[in-house]
Parts: sequence; structure tokens; C-alpha cells
Amino acid sequence: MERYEEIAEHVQNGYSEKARKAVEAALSEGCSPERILKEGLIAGMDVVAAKFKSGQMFLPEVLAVAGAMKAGMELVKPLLVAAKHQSLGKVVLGTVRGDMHDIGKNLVAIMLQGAGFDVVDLGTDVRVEKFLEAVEREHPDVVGMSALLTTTMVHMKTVIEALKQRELRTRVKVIIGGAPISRNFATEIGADGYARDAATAVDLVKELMNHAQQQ
Amino acid sequence: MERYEEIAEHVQNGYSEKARKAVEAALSEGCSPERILKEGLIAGMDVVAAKFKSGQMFLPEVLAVAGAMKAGMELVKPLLVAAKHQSLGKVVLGTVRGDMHDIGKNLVAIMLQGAGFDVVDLGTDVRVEKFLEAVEREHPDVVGMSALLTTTMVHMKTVIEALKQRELRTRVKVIIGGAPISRNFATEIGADGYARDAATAVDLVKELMNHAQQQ
Amino acid sequence: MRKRFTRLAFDADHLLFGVARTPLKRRNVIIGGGAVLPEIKFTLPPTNIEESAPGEIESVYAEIVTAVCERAVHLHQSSLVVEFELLPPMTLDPAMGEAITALLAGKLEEFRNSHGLQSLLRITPVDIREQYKPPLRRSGREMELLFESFRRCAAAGADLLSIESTGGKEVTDPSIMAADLRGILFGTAVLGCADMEYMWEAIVGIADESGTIAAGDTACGIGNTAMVLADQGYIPKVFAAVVRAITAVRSLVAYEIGAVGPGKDCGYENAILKAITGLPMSMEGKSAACAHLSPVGNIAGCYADLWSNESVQNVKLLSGMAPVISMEQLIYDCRLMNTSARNGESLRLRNWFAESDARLDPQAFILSPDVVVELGRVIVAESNDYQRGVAVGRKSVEILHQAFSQGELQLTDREQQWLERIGETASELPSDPNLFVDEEKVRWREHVKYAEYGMVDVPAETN
Amino acid sequence: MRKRFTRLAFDADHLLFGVARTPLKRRNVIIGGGAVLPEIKFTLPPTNIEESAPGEIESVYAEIVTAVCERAVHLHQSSLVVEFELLPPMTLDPAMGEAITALLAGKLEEFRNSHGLQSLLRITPVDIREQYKPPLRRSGREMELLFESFRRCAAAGADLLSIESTGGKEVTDPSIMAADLRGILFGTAVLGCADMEYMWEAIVGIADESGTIAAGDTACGIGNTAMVLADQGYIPKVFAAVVRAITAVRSLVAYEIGAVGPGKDCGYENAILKAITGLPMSMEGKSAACAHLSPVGNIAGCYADLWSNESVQNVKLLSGMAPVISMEQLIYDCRLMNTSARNGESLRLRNWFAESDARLDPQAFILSPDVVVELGRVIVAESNDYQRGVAVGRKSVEILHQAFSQGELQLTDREQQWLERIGETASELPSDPNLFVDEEKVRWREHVKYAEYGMVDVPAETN
Ligand code: B12
Ligand code: B12
Ligand code: SF4
Ligand code: SF4
Ligand SMILES: [Zn+2]
Ligand SMILES: [Zn+2]
Ligand SMILES: [Zn+2]
Repeated sequence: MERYEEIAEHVQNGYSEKARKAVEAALSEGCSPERILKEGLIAGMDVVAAKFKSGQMFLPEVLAVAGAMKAGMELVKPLLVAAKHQSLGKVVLGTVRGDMHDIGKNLVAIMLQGAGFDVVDLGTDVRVEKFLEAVEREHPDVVGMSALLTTTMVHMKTVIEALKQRELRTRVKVIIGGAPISRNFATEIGADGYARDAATAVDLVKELMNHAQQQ
Repeated sequence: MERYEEIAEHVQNGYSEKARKAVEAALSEGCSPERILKEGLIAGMDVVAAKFKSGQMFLPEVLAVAGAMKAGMELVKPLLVAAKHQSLGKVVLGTVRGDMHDIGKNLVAIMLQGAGFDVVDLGTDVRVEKFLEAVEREHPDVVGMSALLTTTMVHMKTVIEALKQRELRTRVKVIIGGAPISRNFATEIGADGYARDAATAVDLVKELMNHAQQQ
Repeated sequence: MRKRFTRLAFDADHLLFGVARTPLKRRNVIIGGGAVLPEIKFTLPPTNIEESAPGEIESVYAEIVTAVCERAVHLHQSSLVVEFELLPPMTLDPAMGEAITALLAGKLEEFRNSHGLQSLLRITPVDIREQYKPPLRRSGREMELLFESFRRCAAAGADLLSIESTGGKEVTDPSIMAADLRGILFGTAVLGCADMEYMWEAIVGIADESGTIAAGDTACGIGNTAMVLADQGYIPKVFAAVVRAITAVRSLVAYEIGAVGPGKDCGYENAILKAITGLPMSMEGKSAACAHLSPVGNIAGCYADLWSNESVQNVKLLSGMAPVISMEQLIYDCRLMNTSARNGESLRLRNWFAESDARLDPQAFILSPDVVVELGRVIVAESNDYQRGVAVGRKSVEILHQAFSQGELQLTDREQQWLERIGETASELPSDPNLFVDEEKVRWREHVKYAEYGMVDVPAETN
Repeated sequence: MRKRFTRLAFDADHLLFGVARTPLKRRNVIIGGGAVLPEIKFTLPPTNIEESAPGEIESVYAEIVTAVCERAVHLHQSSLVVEFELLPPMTLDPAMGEAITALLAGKLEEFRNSHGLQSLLRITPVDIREQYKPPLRRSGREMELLFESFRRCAAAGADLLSIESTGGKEVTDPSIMAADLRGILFGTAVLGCADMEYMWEAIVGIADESGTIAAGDTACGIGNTAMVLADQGYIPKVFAAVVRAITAVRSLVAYEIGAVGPGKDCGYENAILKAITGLPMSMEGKSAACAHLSPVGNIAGCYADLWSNESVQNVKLLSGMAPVISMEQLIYDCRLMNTSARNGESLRLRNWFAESDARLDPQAFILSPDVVVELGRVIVAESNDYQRGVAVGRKSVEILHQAFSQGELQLTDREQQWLERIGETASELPSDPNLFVDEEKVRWREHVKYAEYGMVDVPAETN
């Protein structure tokens, strides 16, 4: 019990070295990797995510936290994989074709990882083919597209259409975001969701995962 | 020749009484009603319409001209109908359901009449049914809808859909206008045209009529 | 009971933005007490209200008001006014208008508690008495619905009651298009004023009962229609300028019945009304270009106690939603005005606002501080509405004429000719109100049901 | 060849909107010669450029430029600048950018002839050198296409050549997110400046050959990214303020190579650059809220020779198309500034602009006239770009610190803590440029191909 709290606290403070050591200690004491992950690492990150969302924390502070979490994760992950642990879910992210803006998308990636999701980041200027391949290869639960230009946001629709054509659309939830995107646009092109910022994006993905599980 | 020019001039000056007398004289001299209409009345109005379009004339001046034209028309029209003359075309106009703005639509009506079209004005707050009935009853070449509110412009689509369903859509051209309307919106809802002002609306109707005749 | 203003509250040197003789205080907001506050308004993007899912419209309004309040907090704005201009279906169905009012009032309350953002909510039902031709101004069911809408919105948390009433419009609409000065006077100063008396007695009553504020009306259905048509080149600008001056007579009635401001944003005649009444006024100019292009973008600021964006659709632009953008622009405009005031220099900034627009357009010229005061003076010198209208109409022609001859105002040849023409018509107007009314009543009898204005009907057959 | 500015062109009292030491004259337009002119920019609504019918994109641009010019004529505006910011496909396909440039130049010519509307056309190709990671800044085919784009646009009728170059961004992007001051300095003052030298030698050459004007660059990819992130609460505002100060070192290079202004609108560091160079600058503020929300809506106006809307989509709002609305707002803003100038009072209005924003946000405070001059002074005192960056970074921290302690600037507790933290990092920076560069080169070697900046590469294996 105490151990988990200790880990969570080091994570919250962004102390990578301390977090790593505490995880090591916990493992050697026989704590379960699942609980270290959930009650330690993710619990710590959750507090931070909430603070960040409510505007009480800055991104550079979150990045430090993410670093601490990663340090702990590196020890825990191999054990989890061995135990066939499943992550909260997998998200494929990318900025669409012709668009090089990636700060927003990177933030979404950071926050999703922090919340315990697996994220596959396809980078910027991602063409339709690459999104399709990634869906086939990675079997993600959610595909997230980002666009910052009025002349590239239109490619989001193309990707959704292509997913339909390849009969991949029902396998994944599609979410979109970026400065020119609105809820209306998301509905119009048949996306499953839109989020106006990274914190909301996490909530959105969680909600979509819940829905999917209920079905 | 001289007579027609005289009529045209009185029309241009907005002199109703003089225009009426000149038409009377022309008829008694045996001039053809068609030529009086085209080379006299409409010719006069055409000059005015061009001046109005290029911003050299104000609407109150045009209204006076329209009055003079009407005075002449009243004498000529019965003869034209007798001779089974066809007008340039017939346009049904209305402001859509829920919308009471009619100044813009009225201007369009005035300019179309001035250009020689028959106009049936359905008024404001015109429901779908009324548009459909008017199309069935009046056999217009063009239906024009006006909307000034973002919450009523959406009814334009409803009308177009209803025309399709009653299989009336192919019989008429549909044009739309009003402050919140854009060319994009017109394309989106499947209208045949959009005009940003009354003068352009006349050009648009003429163009659509030409197209229709060429087909 | 109607009182009549007989003198001016301000001379030209004291007629300043941010300052009313009688500031309005409610909750922790002061309007006209030295600082200009933003008034923000917004509307739905293209939406089918009838077919939208239950709660959908509400959620859009909630989203907008939250976003604009967040921006205000972000920019350290401490007070603001939000206007909810009901759309026709929201007035025709008073429960719908009430629900949105309650929602907006609730959100404002949240921001008051969580962030200390002080605010007032203005509600403006639509004048829905236009369903018939001629319109039923008193006897129709719509009149009942309209008053019900006021009552329910007032109960649901509104602070300020306003309307953009349309009495007389059945005459002014065609008169504007024909540049018919007599029609304008009849529709505005005779029919319009009669309707205002009736309407505002009722609204002031509702305000008193509900503990809300009877704020004010605007003749924008006349003045702004003329402005928009002049802007599109359809009617002469000098005509629109004279129309604007005359509308002051109509809008003044609200304050003579008991409204206390802030006057509604889109009534540029508020400039004159502020000089007369000393009450706080809302104005709009360049930062309302999203709603009305105009020739008075700066000069309108001279009189602002609230500074408004008039309205904007909730659509996404590059930086964010359009209402948020408006909020930001208004805040910066207010900051500038308030900074000059803090330095004791609002008169100077006001004069720059005026000077920057006045010479370029007669509609701007007519809003110059000196002119506004002169126009106010001729209005309060008369006690009959028609005579007020004649006086202010003639005065405005005279002022424009003089300004042009002295090189203080640019006019094209065509505009000059029209100014002469309008001047002639104005000089030929009868001085006897009854004579004028009798003549015009006959002329407009197809358009108007006089009983709806408390007047004796002219049978349509008589010819 | 690069010259180095070693003294300031303006002291704080002469640093005014509308006035440059070296005004730019071309055609009948004068920039910085006493009056502020509007600079209007616009972009496509959601559009699939590749799939649009031939001529469709052009027709949208034609429609927009016609509409904004009509509005300018309508409001009696006599001169303006239009900026065409190429989108990526228009730069990657130089023929496409050329065609639109020719079309815009043609329309401007029409308005010049028919209405006497004087105008200049600025073209801004996109910095397309970002297709690879790490980006190829010199050796890629994109660099060739970019220069070709400049050449063809220049030949097609452009007057002013600009770019928002992105050299160093592969380091500044992550540094902004991590609030990493060393990374900012390395990306901005070292890599950024190296890239600017290379880029602007070429652009000045193209301008000379084609008889066009090498106008200026902006480090908005650094400064405005930080501003937007600070606005969203992601990074501290004090950090964004310090970043802004440092970007001046980078943007200055263009003018040291031979650019003559007007500097590009979205570089708020232009304030500092105007003090140093005396060249005309374009600025943007509240009337660019459609493109960037910002804490500097008024204060940015202090330095404007052109006043810009930054960009807006061609979408319909209640009054008309959004670019037309922007045009109107800019014109009114310019009228006000020019009216104060006509009265010999621009200093007073400038001070109000500054006072109205400065105390509320460190990013605004840093743009106060006195501060801007102080920052300019420490920059010109150094002749090495890194040392300039360190000096201006330290100075800005010091100024913010002092302003806060003297109650001239509001800061939250968290912001104060960060200001301390940034100050510490700043004080620990080495004074020797070589030492700093060597350290940072190792740190960023995965992100940067140093050869692309004319620097010796650090092999990735060395660890
Ligand atoms: C920074 C920036 C740049 C940087 C990009 C750096 C980078 N590595 O990304 C640089 C300088 C390179 C750049 C270049 C250009 N840019 Co730029 N840029 C911006 C700016 C200022 C901020 C964008 C940003 O990073 N915001 C911060 C992040 C955190 O916010 P965000 O992206 O909105 O993301 C958040 C949410 O949207 C959401 N989200 C984002 N993605 C996703 C995805 C999902 C699935 C979900 C759920 C949520 C989500 O969560 C994020 C975090 O909260 C914007 C202006 C603005 N107001 O947005 C212009 C802007 C987007 N750029 C613009 C332009 C025009 C360009 C250029 C063409 C300029 C030029 N002529 O050179 C080039 C084009 C480059 C290209 N090929 O793409 C215009 C677009 C106009 C248009 N036509 O659409 C804008 C709007 C600026 C403007 N006002 O004119 N730009
Ligand atoms: C005058 C006016 C009124 C007058 C109407 C008088 C009348 N008889 O029409 C009055 C005062 C009654 C009024 C009432 C209202 N109005 Co109003 N009104 C205006 C105003 C100022 C000008 C409209 C106008 O007449 N323009 C002049 C004409 C000539 O231009 P036009 O209509 O655009 O028409 C031209 C072209 O569009 C085209 N065209 C028009 N129709 C057609 C049709 C075809 C087929 C074609 C081809 C072309 C075409 O040609 C015309 C001539 O060149 C506009 C503001 C604006 N900037 O447009 C607001 C405006 C339309 N109104 C608005 C509002 C909100 C209202 C009210 C709800 C206000 C209220 N709360 O009381 C009510 C609603 C009444 C109702 N149920 O419809 C908003 C709409 C906002 C929204 N959500 O969409 C606007 C945009 C004002 C604003 N900026 O907020 N209004
Ligand atoms: S003119 Fe402007 S303000 Fe007045 S009713 Fe019409 S819209 Fe509302
Ligand atoms: S920050 Fe604003 S201006 Fe600079 S590149 Fe990005 S968009 Fe263009
Ligand atoms: Zn209004
Ligand atoms: Zn920029
Ligand atoms: Zn820019």
C-alpha cells in the first residue's frame, strides 16, 4: 500500500530517478506489476492530468511527470507483457496529409500515454494509405486525426471514406481535432468524436472505449 | 422607330403619364404591341437596370421608372395576351417559412419585372406546401427563395427535397438568396443558382433560361 | 403615463462614452458610471430549430456563453453584459425562450461564483406581430405571446428587458425603398410613437412586477434598414441620415414612458437619446461589423456605455469560435476607451472617434457630438411627436447642407441633388399634425389597420 | 553580406505607429510615411485543393480580393496592402502560386485604374523545408521549389517578398513545450540565425533581380507558437514573453542582410526591430483576433505602419464575407490612429494602447515602448547572435521581475515561480558561444542535421 503511494508521489513530482527506484523496490518486495502500474504510476499521473486539465499545472511540469512515469514503466512493462496484460486501449494518431502541424497532436499523444493508453504516432503529413495500413497492422481501438489547415481538414473525410471502403470503419472509433475543427464538422464527416483540447481528448477516448465495451 | 424611342425615354425618366400617352399614340398609329413592349418599354427599363446595377441610379428612381413602365404595360398587356405572347419567363418568389424579411425579395421582384419577367410573389413566411402548390399551379420557369435568418435558410433545402419528391424538381430551376446565403450553401443544398443582389439575380435568371432553352 | 423630456441632459462637451447622468446599478455591475463595458451577443449557425433534437439548441447556447465568459476571465475583464436576442420560434413558444434564458442566467451565475465575473443578462424577444398583412399590433394572439415571453424570461433570470419593436414598419418599409420622407414621418413619428406608448407601458409594467429593468428599444427596423440599403447603393445616404435623425423621436418614447436604459445597441439614434435623457446607452460600431457593415464604425463609440458586437453566428474561424473573437475585440476596444478615461482624456478620444468618420459619410456626420446635441435640442423643444419629427428632419437636412457647403462633409453630385430634394419635401410639410395625419392615413390605408394603433380606421372603400 | 545594427533608430518617444525612419515608397503607396495603412489577408474556407476543379481556387481568390477592394473604396480608403500567403500546395507547385499572384496583381491593377485605389501585393510562400525529419534546410528539392516560388511570384506582379521561415524549429518546438530556455536559444539565436542568413541572402538576391522588395520575416513559428500555448494555459506566460524577446535576434537577421520592411504582421518582435532598424513594420492585434487570440490586442498597435488581420477564412457571417468584415475593421482602426496623428497626438494614443494592455500580461508588458527600446539596446550592444540572445533573454527576465515587484505587472504565484526558474537558467548560461553551441549540438543531434545549417555535423553514434 505505502509503496504504491510512494511511487505515485514520485511520479507526481516528476522525479524519474526516485520513481524508478521505488518501482524496483516494490517489485523486489513482490508487489504485482498490475497494481504498481494502476495504483502507482497511473494513479500518480491521474492526479497530474486532473491538475493539468483544470489549469493548475503547466505542460513542462507534465512532461517531467511523464518522464518519471516512463522510467517506472520501463521496469514494469516487460512483466506485464509476459502476463499478457492488456493496456487500457490502443490509439493510432497522425496529422493528415499536407499538414505539418504536430504540437497539438503530440500533446494529445502525451496525455493519452499518461492516462495509460498505448499510442502509435504516425507523425505528420500522413497519407490515407498510411492510416489504413496502421489500422490493419496495429488493430487500434481508436484512430485520431489532427489537422490545422482549412485545406487539409478535408482529408479527414477521405480517410473515413477509405476506412469504410476497406470495411475497417466498424473496427475502430475515429476521433478528430485541431484548430479549424468543430463538433459540427465531426458530425458532418461521420467521425465518432471531436475534442477541443488534449485533456478532453482523453475523456473522449475513455468514453468511446466504455461505449465499445458495453456493446 | 421614333415612337419607340420616345416611349423608352419617358420610361427612363420615370414619367408615367407621358409614357402612357406615348403608348396610346403608338397603338393608334398601328405600331405592334410586341415592338412597343420590347423596343419601347423594356428598352427603357434596360437602360435603367444597367445604370442601377453599376450604381449610377438609386432605387427610388428605379421605382418611378417601374411605375412608368407599368402605366405603358397596362395598355399593351391585354393585346399581348390576345396575341398569345409569351413573357421572357415566369418566376415564383417567396421568403421561406418563419422569415418575415422581404425587402431583398421585393427588390428582386421589381428588377425581374422590370426586365420583362412575370413574377408571382408568394410573400413572406412561405411554407413548403405553398411553394409546391405554386409550382403546380403557375408552371413557373424559376422558383426563387429568400431567407435572412440562419435558422430559416435551412428550410430552403426542405423545399428542394419536397420538389424532388413530388417530381417537380426537373420542371423548374431553383435560385436562392438573402444575406446569410453563399454560393457554397447553394451548391450544398442542390439549388441551381445564387445571386448576391437583385441586379445579379436578373442576370442569373436570364442565364438559367438560356441554358434551359438550349437543352 | 408618459412624461416628456423638455431639456437636454448633456451638452456636447459632457457627452462622453462611459458616463451617464443616471448610471444603472444592478448586482455588482454599473453601466454609465465611468467605464465602458462589453455587451456580447451571438446567434445560432445555420440550424433547423424545429427539427433539432431536444436540448440541442440549449447545449449550443451553453457552449457559447461558457466560451465567451472564459475568454473574458482570461483577459481580466471584470464585468460584462450578455444579450440573448430570441429568435422567432423562441418567442412564439415562450417556454423555449424561458428555458434558454434560465440556462444563460445559470451559466452567468456560475461564472459569478467561480471567477467573480460580474454580469447582467439582457433579453430581447422578437416583435412577432407581423404574421398578418396588415399586422395586428394589439388584437392578435402574438401580442399576448410576446408579453408572455417577456414575463417568463424576466422570471427566469433576465436583468434587462428590451425589444426591437416594429410598429409602423408596414409604412416605413415601402417608404425607405421609395425615399419617401412623408411616409417615414408617418410610419415613425405617428404610427411608431403610438405603438411605442402602448408597448412600453406594458413592458415597464412587467419590469416593475418582476423586479427587472425596462431597458430600451431601437428603431433599427427603420434606421438600420435604411442604412443597409444605403450601404448597398440602393438609396441615398443623405436620406438614410435624415431617417436616422427622425428615428430618435420614436425610440425616445420608451424613456418617456419609463425605460431607464441601457438603450439597445443597434439604435444609432441612441447618441441623440443619450444627450436628451442622460441614460446609459449601448452602442455598436467597428466590432459589430460581423453583423452590420456601416459608415459609423468609430463615431458610434463616442456614446457607448456598453459596446456591442450586435451579433455573430457560432461558427469556427481560424483562432476559435466567432463569439469568442467578438468578445476579445470588444474587450480591447473597451480597454482603450477606459484607459483614456482613466487619464481624464475621454473627450479627446471621443473627438478622434468623431473626426475619423464624420466627413466621409452623412450618416456619420449626423452622429457628431455637436450635431447630436443640436438635434436633441430641436426634439425636446416640441411636445408633439409629429412636430418633433418634422423639426429634427428639417434640422438634419440643414446641418448636412451647411456641412457640405463648408467643406466639412464629402457628398457626390447625386447625393447633393437628393439632399436638395429631401429639403424641399421637408419644407413643404404641414405644421398641423392633424392635417398631416389625415392625408397620410388615406394614402396608407391599404397597408395599415389603424385601430391597431388606437386610431380611427379609414374604411378601405372610401376613395 | 550581413551588416550589424549597432545603435537604435528610435528612442521611446519617437517610436510611433505610422512613422518609420526609412519609409518604403513603391507605386503610389508610402509605408511608414506618417499614416498607418491596412494590410489584409485571407484564406480558403475548408477546401480540397487537389480535387477542386481547374480555376475554382482562382475564382475564390478573385472573389475575395474584389470584395475587399470594393469595401475599401466604399469606405474611402485610398491605399492598402494585400498579402497572399501561399498554402503548401501552392508553394510545392510554383506555377499555382504564380497564377494566383498574377490574378491578384491583376485585380489590384483594375482597382488602381478604375477607382484610384493604391495598393501593394505581398507574397509569402510557405517554408516547405519540413518534409523530412530532420528537415533538409539547404540540400532538399524543397529549397529549390521555394526559391522558384519566390522568383515566379515576383515576376507575376508581387511587390513585397516575405516568408515565415522555420529554421531551427526542429529544436524550438520541443523546447517550447518543455519550457527549455537553452533549447530556445539554440534553436532561435544559433540555428535560426544561421538559416536566416542563408535564406535572406537568396531572397534579397531575387528581389534585386526582379525589382521587387525584400520585406521581412517573422519568428512566429517560435514566438506565436509559444503565445498560443501560453494562451491555452500549457506553458507559463512569462516563458512566452521571454521567448518573444529572444525571437527579435532571429528576425533581425533579415534586415541585417538587406530586407527593408515592411516586417511581417505576425512577428510581434517587430516592435523591437522597429526601434533598432527604423524600418516600417506590419503589426496585428485585436482586429486579427479572427486568426490568433492574444494578450496584446491594443499594445501591438503602438508600432504599426501596416495594421493587419493576419488571416481569415472566406466564410459568410451575418453582414457579409469574413474578409470584407476584416477590411472594414482594419480601416476603422487605421482611421483612428491616423486621426490622432493628424492632430499631432500619436504619442498619446500610443501610450494609451500600451497602458491598456501592459500590466495584465507579461507578453504585453514586454512590448511596452520603454521596454522595447531597452531590449533593442542590449541586442545592438552585442555582435554575436548567441550573445544577443542571452542578453535580451536576461534583460527581459530582469524587466519582468522589476515590473512585478513595483506593482506594474500582475503575475500569478505560479507565473512568479517560473520567472524565478527562467531567471536562474538564464544566469547560468555560458558567455562563450562556442561552449554553448558545442553542448547543445550534442543534446539535439537526433533532431538536427547540422550540415543543413552550414555547421559541422555531430555524428549520431557518438555518445
Ligand atoms: C504553431 C503554428 C505553426 C507552426 C507549426 C509548428 C508545429 N510543429 O506544429 C509553423 C510555424 C510551422 C506553422 C506553419 C504553417 N502554418 Co501554422 N499555425 C501555428 C499556430 C500559431 C498554432 C498551432 C498550435 O500548435 N497550437 C497549439 C496546439 C496545442 O493547439 P492545437 O493544434 O489546436 O491542438 C489542440 C486541439 O486542437 C486538440 N487537438 C489537436 N489535434 C487533435 C487530434 C485529435 C484526434 C483530438 C481529439 C484533438 C486534437 O488538442 C490539442 C491540444 O489541446 C496556428 C494558429 C492557431 N491559432 O491555431 C497557426 C495556423 C494553424 N497556421 C496557419 C498557416 C497558414 C500556416 C502556414 C501555411 C504558414 C505559412 N504560410 O508558412 C504553414 C503551413 C505548414 C504546413 N504545411 O502545415 C494558419 C492556418 C490557416 C488555414 N488556411 O487554415 C493558422 C490558423 C494561423 C493563422 N491564424 O493564419 N504554423
Ligand atoms: C431590415 C432588417 C430587418 C427588418 C425587416 C424588414 C423587412 N420588411 O424585411 C426587421 C426590423 C423587421 C427585422 C426583424 C428581425 N431581424 Co432582421 N435584419 C434586417 C437587416 C438590417 C437588413 C435586411 C435587409 O433588408 N437588407 C437589404 C436587402 C436589400 O438586402 P438582402 O435582404 O440581403 O437582399 C438582397 C440579396 O441578398 C439578394 N436576395 C435576397 N433575396 C433573394 C432571393 C433570391 C432568389 C435571389 C436570387 C437573391 C436574393 O438580393 C437582394 C437585393 O439586392 C439585416 C442585417 C443585414 N446586414 O442583412 C437584419 C438581420 C437579417 N435580422 C436579424 C434578426 C436577428 C432579426 C430578428 C430576429 C430581430 C429581433 N430579435 O427582433 C427579427 C426577425 C423577424 C422575422 N421573423 O423574420 C439578423 C439575423 C441573425 C440570424 N440569426 O440569422 C440580421 C442578420 C441582423 C443582425 N446582424 O443580427 N430585420
Ligand atoms: S436591424 Fe439589426 S438589429 Fe435591428 S432588428 Fe434588424 S437586426 Fe436586429
Ligand atoms: S504563427 Fe501565425 S502566422 Fe506564424 S506561421 Fe504560424 S500562422 Fe503563420
Ligand atoms: Zn439589434
Ligand atoms: Zn505568421
Ligand atoms: Zn501573418
